[in-house]
Amino acid sequence: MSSQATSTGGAAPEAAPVALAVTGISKSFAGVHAIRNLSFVARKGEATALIGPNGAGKTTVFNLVSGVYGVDAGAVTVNGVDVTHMPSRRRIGCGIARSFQNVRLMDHLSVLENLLVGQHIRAASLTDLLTPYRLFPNHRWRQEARQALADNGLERYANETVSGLPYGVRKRVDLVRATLAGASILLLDEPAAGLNPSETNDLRDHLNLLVAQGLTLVIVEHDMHFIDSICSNVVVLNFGEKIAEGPLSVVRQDPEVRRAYIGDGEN
Amino acid sequence: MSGYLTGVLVVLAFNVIAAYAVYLPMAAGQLNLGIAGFMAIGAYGAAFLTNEYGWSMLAAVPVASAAAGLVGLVIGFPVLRTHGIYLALATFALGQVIAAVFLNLEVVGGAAGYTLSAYAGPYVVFAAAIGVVLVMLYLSRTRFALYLTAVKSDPTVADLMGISVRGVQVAAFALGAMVAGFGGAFYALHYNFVEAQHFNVLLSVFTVLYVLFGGAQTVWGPLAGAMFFTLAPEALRFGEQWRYAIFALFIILFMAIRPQGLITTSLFQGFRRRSNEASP
Amino acid sequence: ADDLVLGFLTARSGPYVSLSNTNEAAVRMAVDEVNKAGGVNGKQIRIVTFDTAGDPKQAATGVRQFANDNGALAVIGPFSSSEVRTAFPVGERSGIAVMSNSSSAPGLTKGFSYAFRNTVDEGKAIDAVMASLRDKKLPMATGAVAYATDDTVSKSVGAKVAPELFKTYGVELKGSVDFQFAAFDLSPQVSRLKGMAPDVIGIGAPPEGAINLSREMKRQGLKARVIGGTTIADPELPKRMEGAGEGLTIGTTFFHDVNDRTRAFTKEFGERTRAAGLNRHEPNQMDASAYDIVLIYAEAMKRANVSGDKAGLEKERTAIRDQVTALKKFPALEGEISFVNGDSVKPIYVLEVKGDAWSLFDTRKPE
Amino acid sequence: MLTQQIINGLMLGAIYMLVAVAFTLAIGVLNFLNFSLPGLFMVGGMATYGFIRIGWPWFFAIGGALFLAALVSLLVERLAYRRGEGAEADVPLVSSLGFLVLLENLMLVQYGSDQQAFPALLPDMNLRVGGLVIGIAQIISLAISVILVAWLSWFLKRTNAGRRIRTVAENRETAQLLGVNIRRLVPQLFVASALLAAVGGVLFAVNYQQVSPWMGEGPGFKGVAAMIIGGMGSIWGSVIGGLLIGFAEVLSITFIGADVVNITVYGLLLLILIVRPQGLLGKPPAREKL
Amino acid sequence: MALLEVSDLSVQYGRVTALEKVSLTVRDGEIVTVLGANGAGKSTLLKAILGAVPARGGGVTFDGADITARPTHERIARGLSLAPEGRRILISLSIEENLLLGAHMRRDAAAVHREMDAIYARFPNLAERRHMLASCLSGGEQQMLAIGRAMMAKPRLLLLDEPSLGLSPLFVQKLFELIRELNAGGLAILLVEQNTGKALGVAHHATVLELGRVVMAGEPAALAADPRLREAYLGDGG
Ligand SMILES: Nc1ncnc2c1ncn2[C@@H]1O[C@H](COP(=O)(O)OP(=O)(O)OP(=O)(O)O)[C@@H](O)[C@H]1O
Ligand SMILES: Nc1ncnc2c1ncn2[C@@H]1O[C@H](COP(=O)(O)OP(=O)(O)OP(=O)(O)O)[C@@H](O)[C@H]1O
Ligand SMILES: CC(C)C[C@H](N)C(=O)O
Ligand SMILES: [Mg+2]
Ligand SMILES: [Mg+2]
Repeated sequence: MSSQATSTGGAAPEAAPVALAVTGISKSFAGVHAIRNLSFVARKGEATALIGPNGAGKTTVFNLVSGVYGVDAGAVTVNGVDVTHMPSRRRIGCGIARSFQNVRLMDHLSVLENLLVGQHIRAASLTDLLTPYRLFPNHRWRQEARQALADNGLERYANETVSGLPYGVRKRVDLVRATLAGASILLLDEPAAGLNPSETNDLRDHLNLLVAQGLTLVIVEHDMHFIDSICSNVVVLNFGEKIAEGPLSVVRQDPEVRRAYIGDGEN
Repeated sequence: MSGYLTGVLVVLAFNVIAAYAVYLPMAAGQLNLGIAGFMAIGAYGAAFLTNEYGWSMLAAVPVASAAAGLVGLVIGFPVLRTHGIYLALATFALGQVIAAVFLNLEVVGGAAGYTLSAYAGPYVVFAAAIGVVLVMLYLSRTRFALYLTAVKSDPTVADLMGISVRGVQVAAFALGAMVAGFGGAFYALHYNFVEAQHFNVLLSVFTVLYVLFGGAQTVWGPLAGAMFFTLAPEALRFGEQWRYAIFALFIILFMAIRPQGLITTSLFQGFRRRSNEASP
Repeated sequence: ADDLVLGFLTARSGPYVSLSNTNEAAVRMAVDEVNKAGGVNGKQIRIVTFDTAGDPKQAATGVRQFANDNGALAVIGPFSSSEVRTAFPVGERSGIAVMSNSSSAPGLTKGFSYAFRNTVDEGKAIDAVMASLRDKKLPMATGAVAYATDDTVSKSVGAKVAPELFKTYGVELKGSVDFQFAAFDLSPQVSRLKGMAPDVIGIGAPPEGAINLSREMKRQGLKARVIGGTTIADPELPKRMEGAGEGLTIGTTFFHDVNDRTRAFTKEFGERTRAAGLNRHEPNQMDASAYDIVLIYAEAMKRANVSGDKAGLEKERTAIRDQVTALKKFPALEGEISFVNGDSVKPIYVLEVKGDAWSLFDTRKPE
Repeated sequence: MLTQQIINGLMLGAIYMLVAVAFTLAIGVLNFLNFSLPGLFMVGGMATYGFIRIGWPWFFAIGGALFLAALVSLLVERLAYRRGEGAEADVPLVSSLGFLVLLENLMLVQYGSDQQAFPALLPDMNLRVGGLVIGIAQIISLAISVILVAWLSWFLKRTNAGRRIRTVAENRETAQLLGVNIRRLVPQLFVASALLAAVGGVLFAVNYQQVSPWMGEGPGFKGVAAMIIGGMGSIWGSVIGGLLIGFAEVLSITFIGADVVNITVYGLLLLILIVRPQGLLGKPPAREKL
Repeated sequence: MALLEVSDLSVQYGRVTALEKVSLTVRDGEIVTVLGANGAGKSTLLKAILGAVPARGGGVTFDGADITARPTHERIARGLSLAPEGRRILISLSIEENLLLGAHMRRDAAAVHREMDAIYARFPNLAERRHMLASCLSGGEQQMLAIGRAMMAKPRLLLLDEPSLGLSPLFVQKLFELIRELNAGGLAILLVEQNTGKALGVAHHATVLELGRVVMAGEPAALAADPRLREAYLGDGG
């Protein structure tokens, strides 16, 4: 496969260590092959994009990596730990957190409380569980969540219930929640969808900051400009198979990618 | 205190305990319509231990409520495979089965019921209810309560956040069962008599009603609901044979006007906002 | 405290209303009679009522209220066995006599000194029926039992009382069927009874159970004499069965057509219930019993020289209890009443369904 | 005797079945645990009795009772269901239970707590075939149930109206956005399920010749059990569930005793829910994809 | 001729004012686009036009008739149809049933089926899975279903709330082709989009909302040239 060549060819001698490795995974739903023998890696401190046409299987990859479904075959390794057979709820403990394509916030909770839930993995001891944190207005968990909101310009929503928020705000809260797990790898499913161009720019800056801080990002996104400005490596899926991999500038020239995904409107 | 007031407050105390037994699982999204079954376990447990083994109340009550909690734990695992209305009906069936088992248990009197000699006076009952309220208030300030709501809101996402959804659900169910058992134990000890027929569906359903009526959004709702449901029929004694009809009509009209229940989060939010403004 | 206060626990709402809400008419009738005749020790009797709605918790509250707040000397009621179970302990602790007019489960007064029931054990009622059948040489070679399993009284009748009596009277027990208290469909039970083809069927059930059983027996074409005790002694039962229960025989403690006194009572009762707009105008055993409880208390208060003074309340309550305990052959409406171990001993009237009415089949006085 | 018992079970099941279908409409379709249905079942029987007692011919009495039940159900829709929109999902059940208590107590005040004898509409409502007794009312109710059920399942699957109903069941707000007139459709559903429940009550009264303020509770709760066993939303499931409950009840009375009826019937319900949470014929609920 | 006339429309959620005196006109055969940041009130505007949220003030006229007080279903019967924000697919119905639901008010069964086939031809992802439950569709496929369902109503004015959300670049291209095509066939469209450039590219008229108020309106070309708009919505101001 040509993509294989590009990826190895593109790797610098001091290639960063692998944070997430997906090896030969497959998944089918009721006879439909959603993912076929897919392998790729995401390197530490880099942003990797996962792109492909609608229904190519990108979200399914996230679901398999985070353990929503089990794989039919293959293996998933997170920070050196084989998580293939680990229950979904424990994978976050290996340092992997995600956001959701169809934003999934907890409607019965306020924005702040949603973020507190996001911290769970770092506050999982019995003491944390039974500390009456709500009695202390400045409890550190709350401080931290407020700070995260402030950093994203969302502080005025802290005590709102999430159901009435505009889509874009919900989207950003979802993202902040994912970052609060303290994970080293973030899986972001279409983070820019529904944001207008200027908001997308803010998001791009924010994500670049995270990458600079050493976080590993895997991003599913249809906005090529956005990907271009963040991701060093791009994996292209079609019908559940990898059809190309490499830097966006290279991948987007691939005729198959153009035919199946980009079309000829974009450059 | 007048005898009447004492009697009414005792009933209130039991209703409050029962309401919290329903509230705990409800906070995690479970509609438990079998709470009476767990009360029965606590009641019969306390009765049996004090009667047959001469245990003191101090020993019998914790053991009896733990027994109810344990049954909740063991049954919770399979039963919590179901969700929503299915869960409501599974617990409904569970309550029926537990009551039917006691109805046929001749060691505790079967259909004839079972009398106790140990006695817990009104003040002991009040203390028990206040204890339950305090524990619930405390719990409501912790992460545990947060996770209950998280699991209710979106179990799939809660799981991906690392929360043991099953663990939280079973814990809420079993703790609710334990609180029910606790109330049941005191019920038996106070009235000196238990019969399986008392722990019927309607008891379960009415207890659920207290909580929904009071408002399930906050920890104060069950308290308010139990108070209303205990005191309103008393206030309606003038209605003679119309007493319960008026009562029912009132419930209907109230819920039509205020479907979210007596006590809601926004009620507190208004309050919180004001206090926030005061302290910048 | 010029009046002598009696507390009266009744059910104006809840599952027993139809049986219980007429009791008040009987109680008031008795009080009016006593007061009109000069009262007790020169004082008038005054009734305080409390609606329990058939709920044991409220019954306990009621007794508490009577004892602590109303300065009552004794308590009439509560109605059902379940309420009695919670009311008796409160009465005992408060030192006030509580006398139920309806509860008939076995052994409820055991262990209490302030607890009384002006009712007879179902065993005695059915014994009376069996004895009458034997005396009149009616067929009773084989028998079967049908009973409600989830009700104290019914179950004790079905599981213990009737089988033991069958043995005593040499009736061969072919088997037993049971049903739920609220059962509406007794077809499987009757299908089984049909297979047993008994001469008599002992029934432990509420009146509804007896009606449904008789109906279903008629539907499936099973002929046997159904016999029962006070649980199904409803004055309107024959009418409610609409021709299904011909020959059904029960033992009970009241019949309206025994003597002038019962006839006068029945007439007056009818007037009072009509005036009160109630549904039933024929007194049942529970009405008669409630009436007699007032008379019994009046007698006990008289004998104890009760004054109704608040200061001596505790003593007077205990004195009333002692007088009731000692009461022997008191000439009441229902017949001569004595108390043994808290329960009353009184005549039993054996009644049979003929057409759409009860007819007096036999009267059996206690030995 | 066993044949008779099987007939008994079938006939009892037929009553549960009708109630189960009523519940399926309310719960499976509207997602509303409507506790007023046992009350409407009772209204069907009690009001027919009441009207007959004041001298109405029986068919007017039945019509009047059905009308009354439909009317009450519209009130339930207005005061319980519609008002509960947007609040906690369980809220409408509170006021629906309020309706049950209200209806029972109104009947209690009017007719007392006693079971009342319902007059026989025919001299003998039974077929007698070679020693076996079969209730005509039960056959009618069996036939009504099966026909209704077949029609309903066709209707829900194949027609626009059926799709509208299923949309409302899944999401009222979306239904509204798509132009479903829920202000008309939902009341119609309430009337339909009330009529089913009330017809069940009438058939019950005719068949067992008895009515009481509490008559709805037993068949009501067992009807729910039947619906769940069969699989919520599955109309044929209600039929199977109803029959299964009927048989479980009759057979345990026959072979073990009535004390275990609640254990077997509700134990069966519990067991099925644990082993197959969606019920025998039900489909597991579709879950939103991440 | 004005097909849709929104005048001084105000909407409030509790204490939050979502729309304040918003006016807007869509003429027959015209594409109008509404732009604005998150929370500007775009979705609220579409829902208010449909009557799914109550108006506090102002009015809506459709095809010459004042529909301000009319219920949603009646407005849809008159020829409005919405592909809503968040897709609102019915996951317990099959894909085909979802499409048929879009046409639930129509009586012309044959035409409905022809239309459905046309939609399948346009969205092959849907055609392949037509009898599966809609819950199994990917995000973008759900978006296609929502658009297809709105088209099934055969409206006179199609309301699209961020239709390109989650679609691949190729499909975004196809979507805008579709919008042009439908419009060429005479259909009026009210389009809410974050893809400002593309939206301005197809529209005949544009309106910009900010905090529930109209802050700009006019020819797309003029708006596209406006520096304020470029900064805020085309992301190339800084
Ligand atoms: N739970 C499931 N059951 C059945 N089919 C599924 C399931 N999950 C995914 N699929 C199928 O697998 C395919 C891939 O879906 P996936 O959601 O991964 O696509 P995607 O690449 O994220 O697309 P998009 O860009 O539209 O979000 C789709 O065709 C979808 O129908
Ligand atoms: N159901 C609701 N309850 C309370 N407030 C709401 C509700 N829906 C919307 N709002 C508020 O109304 C305002 C406008 O929201 P709307 O969804 O219309 O914005 P939008 O322009 O569509 O945003 P986006 O681009 O994010 O979709 C926002 O401030 C939002 O918080
Ligand atoms: C009428 C009744 C149900 C009262 C019954 N005799 C009892 O002891 O409870
Ligand atoms: Mg996706
Ligand atoms: Mg929007």
